[in-house]
Amino acid sequence: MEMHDAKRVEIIIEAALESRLTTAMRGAGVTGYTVLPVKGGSGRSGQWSRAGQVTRGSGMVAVVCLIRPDRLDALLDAAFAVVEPHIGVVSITDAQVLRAERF
Amino acid sequence: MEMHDAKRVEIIIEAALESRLTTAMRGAGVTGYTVLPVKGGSGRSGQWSRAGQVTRGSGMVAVVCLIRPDRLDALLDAAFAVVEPHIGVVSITDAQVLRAERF
Amino acid sequence: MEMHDAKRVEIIIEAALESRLTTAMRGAGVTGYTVLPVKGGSGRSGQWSRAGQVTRGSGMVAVVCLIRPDRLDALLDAAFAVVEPHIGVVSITDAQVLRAERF
Amino acid sequence: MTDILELAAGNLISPIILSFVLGLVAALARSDLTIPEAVAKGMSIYLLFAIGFKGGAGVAAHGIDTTLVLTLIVAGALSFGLPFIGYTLLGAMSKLSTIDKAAVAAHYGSISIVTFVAATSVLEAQGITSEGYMVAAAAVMEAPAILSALWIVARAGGGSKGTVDAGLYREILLNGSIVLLIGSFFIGAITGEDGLETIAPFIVAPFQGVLCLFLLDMGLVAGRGLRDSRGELGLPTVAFGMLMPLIGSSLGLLGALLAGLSPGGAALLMTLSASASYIAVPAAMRVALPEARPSIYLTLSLGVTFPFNLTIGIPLYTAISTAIVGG
Amino acid sequence: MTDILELAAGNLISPIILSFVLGLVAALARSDLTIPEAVAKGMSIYLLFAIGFKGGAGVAAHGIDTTLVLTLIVAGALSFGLPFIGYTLLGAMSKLSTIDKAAVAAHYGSISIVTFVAATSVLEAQGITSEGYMVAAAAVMEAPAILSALWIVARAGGGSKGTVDAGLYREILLNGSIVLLIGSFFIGAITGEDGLETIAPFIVAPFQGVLCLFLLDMGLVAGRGLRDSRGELGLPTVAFGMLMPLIGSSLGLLGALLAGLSPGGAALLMTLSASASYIAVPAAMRVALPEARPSIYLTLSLGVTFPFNLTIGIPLYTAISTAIVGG
Amino acid sequence: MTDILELAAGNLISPIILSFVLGLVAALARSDLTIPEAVAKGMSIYLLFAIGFKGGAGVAAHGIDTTLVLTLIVAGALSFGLPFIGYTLLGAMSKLSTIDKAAVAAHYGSISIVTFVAATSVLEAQGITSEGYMVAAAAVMEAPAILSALWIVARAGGGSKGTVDAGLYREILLNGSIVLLIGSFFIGAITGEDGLETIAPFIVAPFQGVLCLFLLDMGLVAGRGLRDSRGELGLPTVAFGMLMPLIGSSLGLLGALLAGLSPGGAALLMTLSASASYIAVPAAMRVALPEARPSIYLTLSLGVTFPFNLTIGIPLYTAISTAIVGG
Ligand SMILES: Nc1ncnc2c1ncn2[C@@H]1O[C@H](COP(=O)(O)O)[C@@H](O)[C@H]1O
Ligand SMILES: Nc1ncnc2c1ncn2[C@@H]1O[C@H](COP(=O)(O)O)[C@@H](O)[C@H]1O
Ligand SMILES: Nc1ncnc2c1ncn2[C@@H]1O[C@H](COP(=O)(O)O)[C@@H](O)[C@H]1O
Ligand code: NA
Ligand code: NA
Ligand code: NA
Repeated sequence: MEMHDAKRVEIIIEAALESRLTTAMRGAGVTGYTVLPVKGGSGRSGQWSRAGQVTRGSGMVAVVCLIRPDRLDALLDAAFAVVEPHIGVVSITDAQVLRAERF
Repeated sequence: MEMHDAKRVEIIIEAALESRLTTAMRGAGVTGYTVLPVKGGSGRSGQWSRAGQVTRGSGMVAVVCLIRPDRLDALLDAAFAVVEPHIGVVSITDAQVLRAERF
Repeated sequence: MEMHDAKRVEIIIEAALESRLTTAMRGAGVTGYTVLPVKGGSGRSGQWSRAGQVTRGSGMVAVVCLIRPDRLDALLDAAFAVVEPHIGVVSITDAQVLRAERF
Repeated sequence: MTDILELAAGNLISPIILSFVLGLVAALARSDLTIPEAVAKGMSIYLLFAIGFKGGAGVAAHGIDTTLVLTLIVAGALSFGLPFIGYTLLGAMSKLSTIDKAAVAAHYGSISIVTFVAATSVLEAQGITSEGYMVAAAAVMEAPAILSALWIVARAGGGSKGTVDAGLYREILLNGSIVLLIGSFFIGAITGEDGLETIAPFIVAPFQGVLCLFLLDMGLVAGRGLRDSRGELGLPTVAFGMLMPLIGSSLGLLGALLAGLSPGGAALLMTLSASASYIAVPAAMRVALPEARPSIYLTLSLGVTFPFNLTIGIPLYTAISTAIVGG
Repeated sequence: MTDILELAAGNLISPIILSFVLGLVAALARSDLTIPEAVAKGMSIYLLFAIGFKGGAGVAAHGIDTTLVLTLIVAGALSFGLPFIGYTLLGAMSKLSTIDKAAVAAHYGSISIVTFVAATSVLEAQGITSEGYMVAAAAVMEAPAILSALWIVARAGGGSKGTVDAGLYREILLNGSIVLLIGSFFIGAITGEDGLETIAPFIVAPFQGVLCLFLLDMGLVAGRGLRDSRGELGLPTVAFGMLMPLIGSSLGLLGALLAGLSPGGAALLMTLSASASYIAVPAAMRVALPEARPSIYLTLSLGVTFPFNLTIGIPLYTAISTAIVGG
Repeated sequence: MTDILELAAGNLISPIILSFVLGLVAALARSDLTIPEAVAKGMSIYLLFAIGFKGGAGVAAHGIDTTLVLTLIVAGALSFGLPFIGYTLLGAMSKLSTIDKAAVAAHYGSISIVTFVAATSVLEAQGITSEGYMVAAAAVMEAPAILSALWIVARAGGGSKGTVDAGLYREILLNGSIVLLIGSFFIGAITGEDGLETIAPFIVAPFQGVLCLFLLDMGLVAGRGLRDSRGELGLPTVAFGMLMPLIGSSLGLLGALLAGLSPGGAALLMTLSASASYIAVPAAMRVALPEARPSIYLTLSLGVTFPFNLTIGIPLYTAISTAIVGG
């Protein structure tokens, strides 16, 4: 099976900012991503969970984006502008993908 | 802590095909995997979200599979046969696992 | 964009043990993690899914933790003590993160 | 004619229709109002269970008359046949691909159970009775249209790479809605009036209210679909979404006359024939014809035909069936 | 005897039982019918709240009689004691490991609240009254059996690597069902008939209907469990799943006579003793005895004993208690 | 005075309040009792739809009187104005940062719809009528306070890095609660008594019961919030959470006199002014003022002010308004 190098970017961000993030990503030419629900978490801003929906309106989501390595910087710049003033984390992993024409 | 090399395969696929994919995986000898719910996403076939369940029956799922490197090809062949005619993406990451006897 | 080396640890564990795991992680000085819901899966203990909630009380969760490489061992020791007697898997991936001061 | 218009007007300002409109407007205005998926699915299970049970209890009360078998045969034939008409009509009216046309056609052969439910509400409000086994006819009409569409594609050499396997046929025949509808129909038929009495405060009294909230959600989903697929549907395709229900209901009326249904039953068979699926068929299409575009078939079914039937169709079919069958 | 059979037959064609059967059949036929987890949990919260509240309101109306304390003591003793009997019986009947036997035994000492709810419905339908505080007895019986099972494993040197910590005891004692049942019991007892009246259209009128949908879900889950664990349960183990409720209910009857319960209360205590947990105990087992196999204990509890009690058990216990206690 | 105390006592032992207390106690005791998010959201949609519809139907029945416009203007002014008072008061009482103070102030200018719903229940139980359009006043008061808070921060050079864009204003104005409340108000107003009758078994009869379960969930969430933020709220801040509702309700009373509301309407306007948002405003704050700490504003609103209003506030405001406006 032929595999192609790619980057897997995972952005954990407040749900209220999801559409702003994906709009910014599209602005940077990134049209492929997947949004996963998040059940709870903990970080510098404390601990929270969906069951005790009190410390954060509507929780967080994880946005996963597989991208060609040469487009990583554009994506990170766009994403960072949205994430920066807010809580959340951004991580990047080396990956490989099938069906490269899709990325 | 002793760690062992492995591959982490992540397959994002329509929920309607989940059982076909896992059946194919079992057919290729892969019995360990985890299915994560997906909240929304965007790709060549457009954008969708669970809230506006209109553009895709019952959404997508992410199937994550940790596997010994030497069994990767068998898994990818089996998975690709199911995914190929449909929308969705397959990515592979180098990983390490504890408790190697489980894989 | 400046990136910093990190490890991405993913622990798939029964939901009933989630709070024990996160307590152990905090005990090892790890305060940042994200918990994702799991929809189903399969492993040595058989197959299960949220829809047929019969073979496992309240299902499983995936705990994702981004951590500085030098703190990996402390995390794995703490996590392993909780996971060991139970079903579930632990995987580790090399990653990079933005905003290193958060980790 | 004025009668029909009056009926339609009266129908338009019911809480049910207005709830749908509210959802539609909210979605088009991009409000973040949403009904959780689990709650929407819970409501649809409630509606299927209630409508099936009441149909069964009705059969228990009034007995099975000789038209039952005839009705089911006619219903199956309509579901099998309508896709061919739809496919041909689309060929004349639009420039869609073979696979897109077949997928759309499958939707119009199958049915929308909520449209059916809304029609029973309208009949009830007007004091028109109908055969309890019409819910069985609804169940019978869910699946055959899918087979017709697959057959059309195969014959046309459409060359879909989709998956047509034994699993697919099981999924189509044993899909949740069919099983629940038929199952609760039998429970109603077995436990009869006594059974109905014990659970009436659950399945009868609050029914209209649940239907309102469900239609609110339908409006939200339809509105989001319309917004997302803006521009993809050409005018001819939209016209098809209003013409096809008229053709479907005419054939439904014919079938009803053949089977010897009452005016109420005829109105329901017309509604079923006019309605387009938006759950069972789309799911099957994703598996069997993945190249077909949901932005075409779902938007047409949910964003055009569903509101058309809800507002204009149902009162029209009721008026016609009362005039012709009841005459 | 014919009385019992007639009762059982009448019970069998109630909407409640048939809904369970529908779920079972759908799951065994591999239909994709499912009730969303959130909705199922919502219904179980509704049932617990309603049954607790009504029990409390009943106590407020009829006062606490002297048997209350005795009943709770007897209930606790049954929950503590039954696992020892179950463990011994399993030792004689099956080849399960020590840990599996202990885990199964824990389930049969504890209770299934839905079985209890179904029994109250049957009593109501037959016009048999029962003590409102039986819901308190149900709550008391949830946890002790778990302690017995842990003690059995420790004594047998079973060597589970599971986690038994302070957190576990809190989870067992303060698990959601117990807290909700006891809490709503107190709310009902405090607000009494007035309180009941304000919320009766919510917790009384639609109760039977919600129970139907809930049992539909139970049938689906039980059916999927049976399908998945096909072959894992040997015949002797299945037999245990029907014998143990008979032993449990006999001891429950003895306890009821000791405590001086009414025929209705006795039928409920018999049902509680005969029923097997499928929520609280499995959760505790996953933490404390992870080596025990859910495919054994859950399938037995949910796939064998639950339907057994629902169909044969409850009418039997009711008939016996009316004959013996009411005599 | 004794009247007020008696009212408060009677209010305290209602199923509604006790359900809230049960949730609070369960969460503080660290029980795992939880109501699924989807079910809680479903119940809040139900409550909003029901309260909006009933308000609209009330307007249809009694007609729009001249005070409507005045009431809406007064309501808007209260929502705009209260944050300035809150901000100043917090400056005097606490050591919170500018941004924290502004965020808290926004919550108290806006409203809690559940507090409003609870107040209508209390009024109903006492046979006090109120203007149907008070739900429109509630909707009007949701958003303006957020603008005031943003303006305060901008003026104070608070320097938040948050996102204030066109999307934010749309989210604030078209947030789900406002749209649903206003939408169902219009549906009720259009379909009137007839519409209400068809869905009354859904939105009227079981209303109190659903409210109980919803308040159980509110208690759970409030309790978990209090537990998590233990220590973060100083005593002065907690005092603010009880003082501010008194100030708010006084201004609400003034506004009601200005607008010429009935005693019932006045009690509701007092309640709205006294209540603090815990859904719409927190969501907006996460986007616009991310530096503001939810552990302060949410705990204060949900853990202090909400229970204060529920137990002491509502009976107090009702008594005062009946005495002063009704006098
Ligand atoms: N080290 C980490 N690993 C994984 N997720 C994290 C980490 N730190 C923070 N998060 C997630 O990001 C959210 C906000 O974190 P923070 O900005 O540190 O308050 C948390 O609730 C977690 O869901
Ligand atoms: N580059 C990507 N990164 C992550 N997920 C993707 C990507 N492209 C597609 N997806 C996911 O796969 C689904 C189908 O994509 P497509 O086949 O491109 O229409 C999308 O809805 C996303 O959930
Ligand atoms: N190889 C694997 N890859 C991904 N997830 C796995 C794997 N093996 C097990 N799991 C997950 O861990 C759970 C328990 O596995 P086990 O301990 O093997 O029974 C399964 O239900 C899966 O969710
Ligand atoms: Na049709
Ligand atoms: Na028992
Ligand atoms: Na306020």
